[in-house]
Amino acid sequence: MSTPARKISAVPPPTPAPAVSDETALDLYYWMVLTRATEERALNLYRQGKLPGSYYTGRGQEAISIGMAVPLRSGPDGDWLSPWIRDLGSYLVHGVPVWRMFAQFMGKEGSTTQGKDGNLHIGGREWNIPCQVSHMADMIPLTVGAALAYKQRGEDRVAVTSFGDGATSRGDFHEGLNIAAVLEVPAVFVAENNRWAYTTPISKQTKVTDLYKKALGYGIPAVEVDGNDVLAVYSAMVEAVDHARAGRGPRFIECKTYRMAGHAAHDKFESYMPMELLAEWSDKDPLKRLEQSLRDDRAVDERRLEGIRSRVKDEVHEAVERADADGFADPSEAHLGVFAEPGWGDDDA
Amino acid sequence: MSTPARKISAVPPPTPAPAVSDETALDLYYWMVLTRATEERALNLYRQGKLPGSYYTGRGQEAISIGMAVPLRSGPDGDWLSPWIRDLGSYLVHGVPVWRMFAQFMGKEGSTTQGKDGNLHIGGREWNIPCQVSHMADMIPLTVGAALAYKQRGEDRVAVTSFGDGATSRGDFHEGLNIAAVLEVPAVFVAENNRWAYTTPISKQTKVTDLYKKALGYGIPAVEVDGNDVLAVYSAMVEAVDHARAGRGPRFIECKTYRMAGHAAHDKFESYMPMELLAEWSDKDPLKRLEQSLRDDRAVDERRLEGIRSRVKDEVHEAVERADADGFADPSEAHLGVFAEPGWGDDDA
Amino acid sequence: MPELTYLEAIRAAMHDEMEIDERVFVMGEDVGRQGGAFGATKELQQRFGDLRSIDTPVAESGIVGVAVGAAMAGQRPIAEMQFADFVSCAFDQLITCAAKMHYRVGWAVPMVVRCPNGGGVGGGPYHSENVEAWFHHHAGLKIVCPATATDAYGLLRSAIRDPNPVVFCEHKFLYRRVKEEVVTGARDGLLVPIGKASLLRQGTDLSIITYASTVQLALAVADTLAAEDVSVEVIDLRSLVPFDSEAVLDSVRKTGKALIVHEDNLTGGFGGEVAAVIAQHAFEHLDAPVRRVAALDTPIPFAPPLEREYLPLEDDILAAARDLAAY
Amino acid sequence: MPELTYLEAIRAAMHDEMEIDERVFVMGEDVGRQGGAFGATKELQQRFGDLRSIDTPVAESGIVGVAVGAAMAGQRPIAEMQFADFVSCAFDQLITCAAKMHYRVGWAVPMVVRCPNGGGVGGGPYHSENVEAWFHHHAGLKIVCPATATDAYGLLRSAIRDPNPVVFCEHKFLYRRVKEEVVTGARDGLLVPIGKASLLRQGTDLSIITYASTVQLALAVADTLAAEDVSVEVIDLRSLVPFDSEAVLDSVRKTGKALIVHEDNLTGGFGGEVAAVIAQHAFEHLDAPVRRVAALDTPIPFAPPLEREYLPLEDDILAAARDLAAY
Ligand SMILES: Cc1ncc(C[n+]2csc(CCOP(=O)(O)OP(=O)(O)O)c2C)c(N)n1
Ligand SMILES: Cc1ncc(C[n+]2csc(CCOP(=O)(O)OP(=O)(O)O)c2C)c(N)n1
Ligand SMILES: [Mg+2]
Ligand SMILES: [Mg+2]
Repeated sequence: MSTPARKISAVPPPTPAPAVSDETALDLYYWMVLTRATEERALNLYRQGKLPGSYYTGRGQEAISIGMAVPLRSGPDGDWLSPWIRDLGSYLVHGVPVWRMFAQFMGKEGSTTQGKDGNLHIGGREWNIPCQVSHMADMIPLTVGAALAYKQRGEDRVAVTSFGDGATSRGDFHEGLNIAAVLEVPAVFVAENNRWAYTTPISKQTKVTDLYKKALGYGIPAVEVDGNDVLAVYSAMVEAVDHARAGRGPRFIECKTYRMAGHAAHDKFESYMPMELLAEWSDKDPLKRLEQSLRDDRAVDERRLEGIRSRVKDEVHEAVERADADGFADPSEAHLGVFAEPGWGDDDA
Repeated sequence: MSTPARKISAVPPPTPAPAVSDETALDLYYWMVLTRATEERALNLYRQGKLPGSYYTGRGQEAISIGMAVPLRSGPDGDWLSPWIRDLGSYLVHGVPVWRMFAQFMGKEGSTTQGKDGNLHIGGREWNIPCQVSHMADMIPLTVGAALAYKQRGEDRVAVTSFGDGATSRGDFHEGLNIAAVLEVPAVFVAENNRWAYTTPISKQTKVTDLYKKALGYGIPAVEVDGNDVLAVYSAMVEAVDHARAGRGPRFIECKTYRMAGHAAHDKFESYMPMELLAEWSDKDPLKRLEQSLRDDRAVDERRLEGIRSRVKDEVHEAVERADADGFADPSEAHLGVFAEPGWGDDDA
Repeated sequence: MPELTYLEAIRAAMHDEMEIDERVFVMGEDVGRQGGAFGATKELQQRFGDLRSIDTPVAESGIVGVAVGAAMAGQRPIAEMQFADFVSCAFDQLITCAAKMHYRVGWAVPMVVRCPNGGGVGGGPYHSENVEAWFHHHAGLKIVCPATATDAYGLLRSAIRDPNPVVFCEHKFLYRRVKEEVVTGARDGLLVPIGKASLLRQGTDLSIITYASTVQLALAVADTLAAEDVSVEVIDLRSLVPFDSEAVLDSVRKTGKALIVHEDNLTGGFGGEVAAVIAQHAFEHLDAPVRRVAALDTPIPFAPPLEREYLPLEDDILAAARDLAAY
Repeated sequence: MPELTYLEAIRAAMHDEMEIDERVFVMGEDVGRQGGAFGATKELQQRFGDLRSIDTPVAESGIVGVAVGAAMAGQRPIAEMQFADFVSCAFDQLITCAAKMHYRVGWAVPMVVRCPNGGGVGGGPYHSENVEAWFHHHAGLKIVCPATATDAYGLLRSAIRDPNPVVFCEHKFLYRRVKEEVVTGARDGLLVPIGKASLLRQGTDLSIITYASTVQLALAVADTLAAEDVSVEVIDLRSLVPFDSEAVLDSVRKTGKALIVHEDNLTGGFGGEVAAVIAQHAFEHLDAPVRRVAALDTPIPFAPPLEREYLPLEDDILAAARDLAAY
């Protein structure tokens, strides 16, 4: 599995989970292991004081970040993907090298922002990942706009964004989804319902805690899936992308999951989060589940899994070393780049 | 009917239309006739060049503006009412004298804004009508805030706002309704679905053209009513206000109607509006319908109706004379009032 | 060469860019068949189809956000605000997404937000705002404020071609009131570069620095004062970001006196920035206080006598200029 | 007298006003049990109940709009933005509804929007903005920017009592870094009037006019220059609207030299307004150009070395002050 066949360019019909091939299942496994290992390492670095700012982890939500990204086409002419801050894995799948993720957390020059922005505010045209902003839901209209561009040009590309339950309270969620529906653009919206927005439980955010029902209010076909089952997320995503790519308008997927840690590394979530719920969801860990399914349902050899895990270990190790060795951008860089120069993008158009 | 008993202070149970008393029906008739006459006169003045700016009419939507306002308590300690620009009648019912409406259109000192704002940007604490802004849907969060204040203080008051179908596309509609639902405040939202936002038909505004369904997406109980039937609007409003006043949270009423004229007096709507639809809705004119029902179902004497109409004629005549005689505020007034002075409101608190 | 009003020039600029660049499209409330509230996009839908002239729901934040995304995905959107005032609802998208994207990640956002701007038309507090000063603080947005039909045409074409987000403040009062021959045409139409002020009248005694609706007033004042043997230089900034500070400083260093004029209200208006730059960089050449004439620091009142009181009028400018000249 | 940090002073001010005025309440994201992202509202819910410390959905426009409505209906809301940056989403509600209501119809809107403001904490472009200059252009909003714990306490109490909407910019960098004894207490706590600058240090050679996080830097520069026999006057504006122009003009008329300093970026910052007022009204007393020291006109970069380059540092202020002194 040296170059995982992680991109699907033909559009398969709705795929029930068991129909996911072993090869794809292992691919999903690789990405989930890589994501988990990257985040664990980053959290350690944060605790050692090596990362400025704070650190946000998506631990426990990897089934979503991976399941939604793998069905997409990558590269500058591929699909637009604007993942939420819990979705480190999406960045990796869509092409961002691991070391640049670490460089980003460290604020180094090799980050995708040259250190101008932090945490998962990562992006670049080479991957067709816009650089997300902090302001929740702001990326939703942008994603609709990218989808509109593809529709205008008659390209069979889709635009995808993910966001938390908290973001559904914001006006830009509403305006973006409504416009997407009316203009019938090829956009896919992935809601990650982890039941918390910082310290606020979903019951205090909305009376309609099934987020997919909100999409129905815009006339957007919507489904809910078990967000801790990567095969389910993957299958739902394949179907939604298929639908959008075929010009049949936007789609919405609600992934039901749970936030397994504090909002950020500095958040003492023990003060407000019921521990029983945490324990309960801990048993549903998406990585454990996939591993079990690979072993039990697909009879994958343990050595194969171990091979993936050790490859990941090396990759993460090398990535951290490279990021560590990277320097900060020269301070003069702070002055540069407010405006694009005339002719921007002309050469690579 | 010299002082129409237009305010209901007890909370009746859900009232089917036939249960509306004759007295109330006549009261509704008076207000609708007054509204129509005021608007007709204002439009004439506009055409004579006597009103600066443009002129917006709510002709054909009087059943809504009247039906939603009559069930409310008026006065500074009454219910908050923030009506939409089609709802001239609501202002009258809730207490604004007719001549001040004309003064407002003319920009005179006797307007509720001293000429600082125009058209139906009318209000004042004495009537508990906030002065609406142009920005569609902005008044929705404000109305939620007023309802919250009543809830915090344990007062049995409600806050009501109306808006057009177009406003449902805006973020403030979404944020306001969601917060109202979560905080369970005594607010009533009245959507006037007249099927157009300026030149844009509802099909280009949203895929879900039954607006009450949007409210369900926030967990707010919602009904749809025939917006050209004042008895139906009135009854639905009584029920909704009852519900909210009793502390059972917000309510939403969609009034299905049609915009019978251009967006504003300068709008040549013949260029985009199908004439058949106009003709069809013309037959459903709410004033004609109420008149017919008064005559046929309630056997009200024609002279009684004629009496109301002629009283209205006098009232409008006097109102225009008074507004005409009023002057513009002194230019120095333009400098004043940016900030309230310390102690504002203390005397009348 | 056709004689075009300022409004027709705006329409022509969009039309001509749409002719030669398929990526260019317009979007906004009622822009399609109707051509917008003022007719600026009239017939563009009929000519270019409804994927290039898009009627949207009433959702300014969504409209601008969609434009940002479309721009990043390679299109050249022109988003119309029905009135400039409503861009308040899109403030977040403009400063959070549009303005900061290129700085953060080197990805350009070539888009224009057209804002029918300004007062003097009896529009009251919510249909009369001058919004340019809502944005000049935020690095990453260009701000253009044409005063003539030629500049409206040439600057809008440049704005559409610019790889950056441009807030295009077109003054409603000028829409049908100014008119001139304009060199149009998809291939041969005039381009006016963004960032260059225009020296409209040379003078030696006093510089008036202004833009948009007050340019004509400044020229009239210059005429009046010429008869009094006062020689007034008039500079039309044309764009606030980039700000052509050299043109302003050159002029003030020559005349020694600066009068800054805008229709926008005084405090926080762009004039403060101009005055600050002069006070720092032309200090040694100043022979008099730097003066500003602007609207009142209040909302814009509706009634005609109140609005007149609110606006800076020719007489206000004349009085200030006379004062300065006599200093 | 308790020694309080700036952040504790803010909490104490809310607590004390809530004690004596039932109309006062706080609302915002996570303000309840959690006490907000910074703990400013800690224990207020436990003390005053969940109708007076309200957790809201993430919806800044809605939050501010709800506050406007509640204020008009007789309450005294304090709306917390989790970070000042997010007030961009509430811009429309602030300038359209809050700012213009009293002018239009004489109905006051007594509310406070608390904005955890400013950089220097490694927050990057979206957790470091200084938002005061987003608002000083719009008539009808007061803007308060305290630099000390005492002012934070006394000005916030005054802001809560003020019948107008107040944008309260509390600087995050100061939250735990400044500390002093503060006279608190529901009945006897100190009130600091909004609109009066504070003369922190008298001097004769040069005036530094500043506010918020740069006040301490200015004082340090004054110390350094004292050793060089340069006598620096330091003025802390404390509120930008109302702007205490008299205090500034009195000082500059005395010293003849003005250095304006703020952490916010240069262009469109409040310093331009201060410079313009000085250039117009103290011109005859000026012995040197009016100087400004401020942040770069860029978004606020994240990496520590870049953020340091972005921010105005003590050395930048010192260099400018030395220049001016030597002029
Ligand atoms: C407009 C806006 N307001 C406030 C914040 C501060 N904030 C950051 S994350 C967050 C909660 C996010 O909750 P959710 O959307 O459910 O995502 P999750 O963290 O659970 O993945 C908040 C309030 C923000 N980023 N943007
Ligand atoms: C935020 C905002 N954007 C644009 C406008 C311009 N505008 C005024 S009324 C209107 C259409 C209103 O449609 P609707 O809400 O259906 O009300 P109706 O006029 O049909 O009663 C528009 C777009 C506005 N007032 N506010
Ligand atoms: Mg969440
Ligand atoms: Mg409508």
